[in-house]
This record gives sequence, structure tokens and C-alpha cells, in this order.
Amino acid sequence: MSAPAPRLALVGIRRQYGPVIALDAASLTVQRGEVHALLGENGAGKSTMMKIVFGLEQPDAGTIHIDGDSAHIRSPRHAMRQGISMVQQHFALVDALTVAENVALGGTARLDLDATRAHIRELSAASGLPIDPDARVRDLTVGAQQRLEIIKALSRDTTILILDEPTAVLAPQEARELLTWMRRFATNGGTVILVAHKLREVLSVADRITVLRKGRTVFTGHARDTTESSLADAMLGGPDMSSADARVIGATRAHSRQAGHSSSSAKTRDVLVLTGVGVDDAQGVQRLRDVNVTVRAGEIVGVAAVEGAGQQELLRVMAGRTTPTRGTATLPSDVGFAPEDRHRDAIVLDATITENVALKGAGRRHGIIPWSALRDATRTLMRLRDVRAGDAQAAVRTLSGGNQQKLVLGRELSGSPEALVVESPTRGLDIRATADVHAALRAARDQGTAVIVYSSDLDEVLALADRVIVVAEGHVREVAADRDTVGRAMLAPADR
Amino acid sequence: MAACGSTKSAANDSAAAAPATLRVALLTPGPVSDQGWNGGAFAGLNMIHDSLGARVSHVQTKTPAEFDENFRLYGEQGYTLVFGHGFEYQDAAERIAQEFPRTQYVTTSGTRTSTNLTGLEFAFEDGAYLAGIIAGAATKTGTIGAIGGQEIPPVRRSFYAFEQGARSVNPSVKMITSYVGNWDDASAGKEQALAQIARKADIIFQNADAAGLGIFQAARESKGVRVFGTNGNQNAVAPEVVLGSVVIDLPRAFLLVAREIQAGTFKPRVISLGTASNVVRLELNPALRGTIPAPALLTVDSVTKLFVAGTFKAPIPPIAAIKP
Amino acid sequence: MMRIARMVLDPLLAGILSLLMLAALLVVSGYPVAESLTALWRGAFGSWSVIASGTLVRATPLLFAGLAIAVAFRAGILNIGAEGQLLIGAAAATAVAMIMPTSLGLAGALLVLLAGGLAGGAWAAVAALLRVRFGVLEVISTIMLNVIALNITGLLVRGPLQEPTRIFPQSALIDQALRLPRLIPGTRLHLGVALAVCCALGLAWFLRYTAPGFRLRMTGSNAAAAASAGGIDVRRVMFSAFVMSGALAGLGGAVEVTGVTYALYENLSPGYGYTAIAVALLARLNPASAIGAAVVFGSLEAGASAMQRDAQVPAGLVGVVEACVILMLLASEWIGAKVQGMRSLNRGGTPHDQVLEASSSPA
Amino acid sequence: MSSPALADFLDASVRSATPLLLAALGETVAERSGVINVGIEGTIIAGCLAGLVAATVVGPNAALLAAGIAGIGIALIFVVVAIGLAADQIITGTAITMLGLGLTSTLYRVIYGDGGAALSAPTLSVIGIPLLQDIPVVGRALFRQPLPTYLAELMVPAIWYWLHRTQSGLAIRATGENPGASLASGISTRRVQTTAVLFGGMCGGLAGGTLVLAQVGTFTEGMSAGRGFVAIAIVALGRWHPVGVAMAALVFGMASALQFLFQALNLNLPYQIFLALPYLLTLLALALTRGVYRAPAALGARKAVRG
Repeated sequence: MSAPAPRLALVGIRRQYGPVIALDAASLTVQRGEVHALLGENGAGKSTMMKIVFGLEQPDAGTIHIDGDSAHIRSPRHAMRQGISMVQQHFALVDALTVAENVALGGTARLDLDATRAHIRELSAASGLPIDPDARVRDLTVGAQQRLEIIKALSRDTTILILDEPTAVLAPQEARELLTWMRRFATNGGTVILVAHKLREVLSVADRITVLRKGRTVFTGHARDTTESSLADAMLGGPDMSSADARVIGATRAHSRQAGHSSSSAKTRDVLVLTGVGVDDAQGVQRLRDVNVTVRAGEIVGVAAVEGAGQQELLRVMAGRTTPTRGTATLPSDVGFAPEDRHRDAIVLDATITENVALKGAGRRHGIIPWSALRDATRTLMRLRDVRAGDAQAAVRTLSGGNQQKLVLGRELSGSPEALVVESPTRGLDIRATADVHAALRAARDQGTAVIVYSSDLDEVLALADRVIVVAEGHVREVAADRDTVGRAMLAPADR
Repeated sequence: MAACGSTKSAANDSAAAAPATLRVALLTPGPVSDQGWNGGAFAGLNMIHDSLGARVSHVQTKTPAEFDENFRLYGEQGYTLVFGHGFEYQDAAERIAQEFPRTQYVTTSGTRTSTNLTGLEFAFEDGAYLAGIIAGAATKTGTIGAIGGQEIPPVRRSFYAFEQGARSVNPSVKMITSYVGNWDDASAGKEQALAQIARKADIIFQNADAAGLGIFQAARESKGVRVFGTNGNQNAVAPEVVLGSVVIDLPRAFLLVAREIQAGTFKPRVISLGTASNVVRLELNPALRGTIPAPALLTVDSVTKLFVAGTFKAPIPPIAAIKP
Repeated sequence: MMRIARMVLDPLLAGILSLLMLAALLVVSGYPVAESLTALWRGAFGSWSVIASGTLVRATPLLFAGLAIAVAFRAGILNIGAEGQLLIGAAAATAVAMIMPTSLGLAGALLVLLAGGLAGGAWAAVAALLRVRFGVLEVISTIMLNVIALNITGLLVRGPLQEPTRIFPQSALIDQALRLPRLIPGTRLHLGVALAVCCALGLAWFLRYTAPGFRLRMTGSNAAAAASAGGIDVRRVMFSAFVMSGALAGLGGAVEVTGVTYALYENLSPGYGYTAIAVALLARLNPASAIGAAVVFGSLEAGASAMQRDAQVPAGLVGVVEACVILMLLASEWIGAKVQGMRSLNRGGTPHDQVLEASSSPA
Repeated sequence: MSSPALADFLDASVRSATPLLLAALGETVAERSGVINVGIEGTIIAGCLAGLVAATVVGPNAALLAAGIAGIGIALIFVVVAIGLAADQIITGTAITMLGLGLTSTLYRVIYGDGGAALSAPTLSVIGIPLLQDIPVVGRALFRQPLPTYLAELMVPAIWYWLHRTQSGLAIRATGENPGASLASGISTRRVQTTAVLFGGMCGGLAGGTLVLAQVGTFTEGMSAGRGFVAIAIVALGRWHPVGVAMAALVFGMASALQFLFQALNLNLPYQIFLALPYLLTLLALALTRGVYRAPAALGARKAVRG
């Protein structure tokens, strides 16, 4: 790699937020025509680094070189002018506008939607990413939205594409297609920077890998020279990693079934029974059809599904948050629920930890709230669940993502509910927090709680579940807990 | 005549009722830049200052809660004379007057009185009646109009008198009455006028304060339409269309009251000022005087004489006769 | 600590900035600066009498309306209809006072107040229903309901509620027995002032310590989480909060007619409902602090009148002063937030995550 | 209704609607960018005074321009506080209204003294379009009006084109729906919102200029008389779409004209009913067309992502 200047090079990048150093002399070198993976724990500085590349943040020190020339990327607009685009985890799409309008958005030329439509069709055909230019974004599936993001980037003559956890929301089939496309994009001379958590995926697609730890670049090398465990060592900082963590990192190997078998044989009481349940959405579209599911005490039932298959509705029916349109749902009086979007659905960021704990059951509470007792209970809960924070009166906003999730699980498990419904429990969490959360779920199961877990990460479902049910096009069925079978079932509706 | 007032050393021997320095305050319900009701009162206040050397103060109130407050604070500060410029001040003045017996409270358009409360009534309807006589004679279409700001008693009375005046010379005359809904929206005033003009009104009597400017403008833009101004002398505002103004000489009225107070001869009562005291008068616009039928001018002169002699009063709407 | 410091420092900064602005305006328009500012102070705090009869009486409707705004905003409702709710409350109170037997004494007066509160709540319920049932943005519906309320008041004082002589566009005077008693004889300080303070403290207690108050706060902070994690019926909570907000404003209107004006007038409110937005903002939506905020604005209004009286500064400039105070308040809040933003990073948790979250979450 | 009377009625409707339409079109653009400016009342009254002052110096046509500039000036204060400092838009707007009304009445007195300006401003003459103005019933209402009416009418398609067929219009709509996404697409949301609000301010100023220069020929304190709030209602009734807004402005204009007409016909109906009617209508329309229309998703968002 001596001859050509690297496509993009970050040298000695430092970024400080107040006293917190997010990036400290970090570096990244990306060559033309490669898929370069960027790894690191939560808070290692990946997002900050990508924001700097995309012009959303400015470094306090350090230099950026594009094709060997020193560059100063002032804004996203400026980044795009240099051929850099970024597909963020939360899509930056305007859902009231059409696909074509979203693609045209932010352009500099005169607005010509006919030309944009034609251009989209062209790009779509060339890249193998199908999309309808006239569809409204709010009607698109998540996968289609991601395709749109990429098309959007391509339409701007993007040569450096940053993808932030792109497969997190995709079905296995869609994820495979995306990885294939990435490969082809790179082969044709494009450059991809892939920010990811799933090591197996990274190893399957990346040419080279850079690992950040605590704001510093700790590893850069060819993918072919690394293994999952060496990467994990680099991310976590070596030998202090516990065996539990290792198990999670190699998720496929971390099934840990023994405990599940023993408990499910011991307790067979039916806790949660759905009979002929159907759910229609506001537009009258059937989201769930004739669902019959039974969950017993002391088992973890994993739910696998592609985005929008009806699992959201299923989980909400099971959690008692949605009343089925048809059929009957027999639920215990107390069902814990840890939804996927914590910040939106589970916690109140500006409220204190105590208030967030008090939120459980707030709808039924009467009279005066016994705050001092609740404060004590909260402190106990924090100790028990290892929620690290200054005090029970601290605002939840000041907690890390992992501690927030532990708090949510702790709250939902307080009072030992008979059932617990959990949705993507570790999305956005780092390895340590992931391990803690998994341990908590297993502990709940072992204490006799009926646990239902859905995750967009199929490996996580398989790692946790005693039994697996699959939701596809509103139909629900149980399948063997085997990766291939489940993956197939997710894509095909029940062939009864 | 004004010489005696200009010396501040009012060390007259007269009793404690006449304090050393006259202090006079005025409350108006609207801005004093309206060239009408409020502007006239403000001019009166300034005249009291200039002629009598009084210390004066003015406040524009927005809401009834401020009536009490300002009356009270002027009372506390020892003001001699406080004008509340409008019927709406009566209730508050009546309440507060009891608490500050050393201050004389005067409400214009007021009808109530006590030991230190005075109602200052204007026979504005006299002037409106005279304007009506001219309108009735001068209208070519047989339709006249009246536009008010809000429907309040003095306005309604003036409209009634205007109509009766017109009827007295032209029994078949038809009158259209409209209200703008406020006193500021000159654009809406203009539209009200245009709507009346479209219904054939060719002489319009306005009593809409600042919004009345829009009525003048409507007349300027329409052929053959004439207008009457009110409160102040508004003949100069649009000399080509204003036939005349029904003037309340507020400065004169205010000065009258203030003089009596300074002289120590003041007695609280209901003071009715009209044509006889020359406080209310119809001032014709000399430029357009020639367009008014001569008999109408003669009639106006003779009726004015009757008013002055007190042998005739302009009619007021029957409903106002019902007293609480 | 920092929060408390900011609650004092922000308004102080705003106050100083606004005074400078006012002084500049006075110089530009040619009014005597020192004399005007002295008048402003004397008119607001110059004597016990102006405090009791001016500032505190002015502050009362602002406090009621400010509490109305605060409780709505706390529940996540942008109720800018306090103005209309106040007017409707005043109208209803007057109507009930007209038919209420005077023999009931203070109980009768309380019933009159109750009527005002109920009517204000009912008026807010219209906007609440439009929001909860039909998804009409309350910012827009309440602006319209304000205009409608104003016109209804105009109709009432010329129609069913007009005084018996049917001459003046106002209601008859409310009977002595139904008026709120004076707290200090010889001043205008009436029972309503105490009532407003009680409402503020009661509301603060309600929000902090009761289950419905907690539901209201959680709904306002994050409706989705309140519904999902708390099992809270957020529509119901929002509806009730909206009605409660209207009831407070309506009560303010009722207190104004029974404690101050003693009759219904069309121009009863010079925009209390709008100034109250600034009151609530200054109090950071905290009901107890709203007492102080209402006094600040009450003193400003009383002081502004004094500027007219004693320094002949025209009424228009008074509006400019209030506007400046609000704008400076917003500016100083921003400055304060900047300063605090730097400091807050010193404290616990993982501020790093926090910063990332703040910069990545849309809207 | 006879046809001349109908023609008068339509003429009055269009005249009353013109300042409302101008202000509402400006507010439409601002709201489409996600900013609700309840301070347009302040920009309108500023336009009134500026129009008057300028008219006596540079004549009515140039004064219209001055009115627009004054509106921009007031809107600039809103921009600095609500967009620059990310303060609450409703509170800022409320303050802007107070500021505009207070400042104009103070300045009016400083400039013209207690006596005021009388009817001193030269006004814009009515421009008749040959032939078209002679069309029965609607000819006069549509084709015999002063300049601002034509300006407002032309603005309707122009703004539609701007919002739906240009890059900057797309940026405005996208920012009003999702500022975060717009920012990530390389749009400076601050700049977009600033432009939209300043445009709205200019339209408010023009509306004020219309009142003085095309209608009244003078200034009176508070002559904007709540038209800023009417404009906000019109935008909602018109569903944030220029054509809908034009229709809605006409509805409000007709309601006013109907009120003028009924009074002139000596029908003794309380005028308050007519003043309140269009608002009731708007509320009903908003309630009954649920789901058909939608306000910009990020309308009034306080802490939008800025860039």
C-alpha cells in the first residue's frame, strides 16, 4: 500500500466533549475499493469518528486527508461534495415525501423530478436495489427505506459510503443481499466504511478492519488475518474478558440450553395463552391472523421475524398493551414489558430513576405517592440489578444505554411478574451490557417467569430461546430452533 | 381672560377646597392619536395645563381592572381632579370616589353624581340632529348612513338624533346603521362605508373614532358621497368630502370644570353641556358650504337658536329613558 | 444546585437586559430615562398600597392563567387558549352571580367561582376533544377558540347579560354579597389573591405527590413511555389536564369579575392569557415559582401604568417593555443553558453517550 | 341577490381577503418549514406604519416595498430568538406581536405627534384589466383591483411552484417534516427556516402595506385588528397548501363582506356572529377532515436538530 495515497485518512483525531474525551489520537486509513469495517464497544468513539468524517462534528485536533490532500469537512453538505455519504442507523428520510423527492433533497441543481425518477430507475437497475420512485417513504418497509438511503447516496456520486449498523434491522435474506451489494460496490471502485457489531458478518464482508477502544485506534489489519476472538480481544482490551462475554461474542456458540431444559421440564404451567388471536391496524389491515400460542412458566420463547411481519403486534398483545381484534388472550395480571425503543416507549429521560421505577403501575395508582419508600425500593433495585448511577434521584438521561436497559428490565421484573415480554433487548448495547442483560433474562426464566424474547438479531434469539416461534406475514408457528429452519420460516408464510 | 390662571401662585385666600397647585389627571379608553374622542380629551388636559398651570397626568387604560387602580392611585397622590373619559368609567369612579373625598372625579358621558363625583354630559345629539337636518336636505338618493365603532349609548343616541334631524326635513329619508366592531380597524370602517354606499347611502355620519378615517377614505374614493365628522373638528382631514363636524369642544368643557375647581366654586353635579354653552356645535366645512341647500342652512340656524334658548331638545332613543 | 442558581440567575439577567433595552428605547423616543424608571419602580413597589392594590391585584389573573398554561405544558399540551377560557369563565361566573340568591353569602360567592372554573374547563374541553378525538393541533384550535370566546363575550354583554337599563355593553354589577371580600380594608387586595396562591401551592403539591399529578407529568415528558410502561391512559390524562388548565383560567376570569371589576366587560382581559405564557415560562412551568413570576409581570404592568401617569410615557411603550422582557428571558435562558451545558458534563453518568444521543436523535 | 349587489359583495370579499391572503401565504411558507410564527400580527402592523411613512416620501408603490422590508425587520427578531436561540416559537411569537403593536404606536407618536397623520398618504390606484374587468359579476372582483391584490393572486401559483417544483421549496417542506433528515441530507435547516420566516415577515409587511396604501390611506394604532391571528386560522383551513389557503382567505373575506352587507341591509343580526363564524367553520373543517390533511410534522418543534 505504498503507491497510491489512501482514499481517506484520519490522523491523530481528538474530540472532547467537556471533560470527556471521545476520541484521542485516533486514526483510520481507508483505501479505494475496499470494505473497511470499524469496530468497537459502545462508546469507543465509532459514531463520533463517523460524524467527523461526515461533517456533523468537528475534530478538536488532528487532520483529515482525502486522496492525500488535507481536507476540512465543515458540514454534511461539504462532505457530500467530496463524495462522502452516510447511512445512519436512524434513517434520515422524510416520510411525508416521495422516494424521488427524498433523493432530490439537498441537491444543488434545479429540481427536476422527472429526471430524478429516471435517475433512480437507472441506479436501481445498475445496483440491483429495487425501489419505486413514486412511493411515499412512510409506506416503505424498513428494508426498502435502507435501499432508498443507499440510492440516495449513489445519486450524489458517492465514492465513500459510511454504513452504520446497516443489517441490524434487516431479515437475514435482506442482510445477505446488502452484503453482496457492498462487495460489488467496492469491487467497482467504491469505498465502504462499515460500522458494525456482528463479528461474523464483518469477517464475511470486510477487506480490512479497524478497532477503536476508548477513543483510540487499537487495531488495524486485514480481515483474513483475524478471527472473532482476536477481534473481541482487541475491542475489550484483552484477557480481562470473562468467559460469559466470550460466549456472547461468538453468539452462535452461546446457546446454553441445559438450564432451559431442566426448568421447562420442572414447571409446565401455562402462563400465557393466545387462542385464535387476530389484530387489525388502524387502516383495517390484518396484521396478525389466527394466532395460537402458549407460553409456560420457566421457559424462554424466542420470537423470530423480519421487520413488519406482525411480531410487534404479537408482542404487544402478549404484553397486554394491545387488545386483540379477534380471539382471546389469556394473560397473567402482571406482565413485564421491555420494548425495543427504550427512549420512546420505556423510560422518561428527563425524570429521575425513582420516578421511572414508579412509572410501573402508574395507571392504576391512587392517592398520594409514597416517594420515600419508592426511593428506598429504587436503591435496592439498583443494587440488585447493578444499575450504575450517581443516585436514585439522578435523571435517567445521565445513565449509559446499558444501565438504562438494566433499569428497565429490573423495573419490569420487580414484583416477580409471571411473564416478561422483551423486544430486541440488547440493541445498541455493548458486549458487557449484552452479557448482563442475557444473564438477567435467564435468571428470570430460572425463577419461573415465562419469558418471551424477540430480537432482530436472529443469533441472539437462538442463543436465548428454549423454543422458537416465527412470525411471517401475520401467521405464527413454532419451528425447530435451528438457524437454517428459522431463517427459512421467517421469509415464507406458514404453508398449512 | 386666561391671565388669572397662568400664575401658579394660586395663593388665593379661598378655603381648603382649593389646593395650592391644581393637579389634574385623565383616563382615556384609547390612544390619544385618534383625532377624535380621546385626542380631544387629551387636548383638554393640555389646555388645563397651559391655561391654569396645573400639573397634569394622562393614562390610557386597556381593561376595567385598571379603572379602579388608576382612580385610586390618583386619589392617593392627592390629585384635585380626575377625568374618566367615557361612560365605562362610571362604576369604578363611583366606588373609588367614596374612598378619596378630597379628589373630584368626573366621568364624561356620565349621569351619576355624589359629593365628589360629577357626570359630564354632552348634548352631542343636538349637533347630530343639526347634521341630520343637512343630511336630510342634501341627500340625492334619499338614503343616509351612520357608522359607529361599537354599539355604545352615546353613539346610539347620536345616530338616533341624526336620523330624526334628517326626518324633520325629509320624512321619507332612509337610514342605514352599521358598527365596525372596534375603534381602530380603519380598513373595516372603510368597507362598512363602501357597503352602505353600494346601498345608495350618499351622506354618512361617522362616530367610529380612529376607524372613522377609513370612512372618510371611502367617501374620497366614491362619487358624490359626503361625510360628517364627529367629536373633534375633522373638516380638515378630508376637506373635499367632509360637509361638517359635530364637535364636542372637550378642551372647553374640561377647562370649564377645572376653572370652577380652581376658583373653589365647584359643586358636584351632572353637568350637561350642549349648544347653549357652545361646547357642542356643528362646524360646517366652508369649502363645501355652497353645496348645501340654502333652506337647510336656515333651518339649522333657527333650530340652533331653539337649542340655545332651551326651548327644544334633540330627541334621544326611547330606551335610554329607562333609568335604573 | 445549578438548577436553583439558574432559576434565580436567568430572570435576573433578563431583568437587567430588559432594563437596558427600555432605557435605550426611552432615550431614542425622547422620554426622561431616570424619571421613567423611577416611576416604574414606584408604581410597582413604591408603597404597601401600590403593592397591595396594584401589583398583587394585577398579578392574580396572570397567576391563574399562568398556572393554566403551566399545567397544560407539563402535560405536553400547548394550550394557548387561556385567554378564551378566562373570558368564558368570567362570563359564566357573571351569569351565575346574576341568578344566585344573595342570602347564601360566601358560599354563594364560592359557587360563582365554581361556575367560572367549570365553564373555563368546558371551553378547554372543546379544544381537548378536537385534539384527542380529531387530532386538531391545539395551538391552532385554541387561537380560534380565543376569538370565538371574545365574540361570545361581546354578544353576552349586549344580549342576555346586558345590564338592566340595556344601555351599556356590560353586565349589571355583581351583588355585594357575592363579591370576594377584601383582605386588607382600604386596598384592593381581595380573597382571590390568596386563592390564587393556594391554587399554585396546591397544584405544585398535586404534581409532585399525587398519582394523577405523576401521571400528568409522565405523560407530558414522554407519552409513549407513560402509556406503554406505566399503563397510563394518556388520552384521558391529556384530556383531564387540558380541562384542568381551562378550569384554572376560567377560575381566574371568575376571580377577576368577583374580586376586581364586579361586572362583565367585553375588554375584561387585556391579553392575560398571552402574558401568562411568559409567566409560565419564567416559572419554568413550576406552579410554586409561578407565584413569583406572576408578581414580576404584575409589577411590570402596575409599574408601566405608573410610567404613563408619572412620566407621560405612552401606553405603546409599555407593550414594548413587556415584549422585551419576554425576549430577553428567552435569550437569557439560552445563555444559561449554554453555561450549564458546559458544566453538566462534569457530573456522573456517561456524558459521552448523552452527547451522542443528543446529537443523533431527530426532533 | 341581484347581480350588481353580488358583484359588490364579491368585490368587497376580495378586498377584505387581500391582506389576509398575503399574510397567510407568508405564514404558509413559514409553517411548511416547521416554524409557526404567531407574531405575524406584529409584522403586519409594522408594515402599516412603514407603508405610511414611506408613502409620503417615495410614493405608494415604493412604500409597498418599504412595508415588506419592515415586515422582514420584525421577522428578523423572531428569527434570532426562535431559530437562532431555539426558543419556544409560540412564546417568541406572542412577544413579537406585543412588540410590533407597542413599537408602532410609540413611533407613530414620535413621528407624527399627538395629532396623527390624518389621511396624508397617497394611495395605490385601482388597476383595471381591459375587457376582463367587464365580465359580469366577477369581473370587478378579480380584474379591477389595486396592485397588492394582483400580487397576492400571483403569489398563489408562485408559492405553489416554489414549494413543489424547486429545490429550495423541497428543502422547506422536508425541514418542516423532519429537520434531522434534512440536515443529514446536506440542508442547512437554520438557513431554510430563516428564509421561510423572513419571507413570511415580508408577506405580513405587505399585508400591512396593503391596509394603508391600498385601502385606508392612513395609520391608526392597532389597525391590524387581529388579522395576524386570522391568517393563522386561514393557513390551517387551507391545509398548508397555497391554493387551499387562497380559498380559505376568500372564505374569511366573504364572511367579512357578508357582515358588512347584512349591516348595510339593516338586518339586525349581531356582527359578532359573523366575526366568529369563519373560526367556527375552520374548527369544524379541521375536525371533519381528519386524516385528509396534515400539519407539517415538525411544526413548532422546539428543539429541532440545528445546523
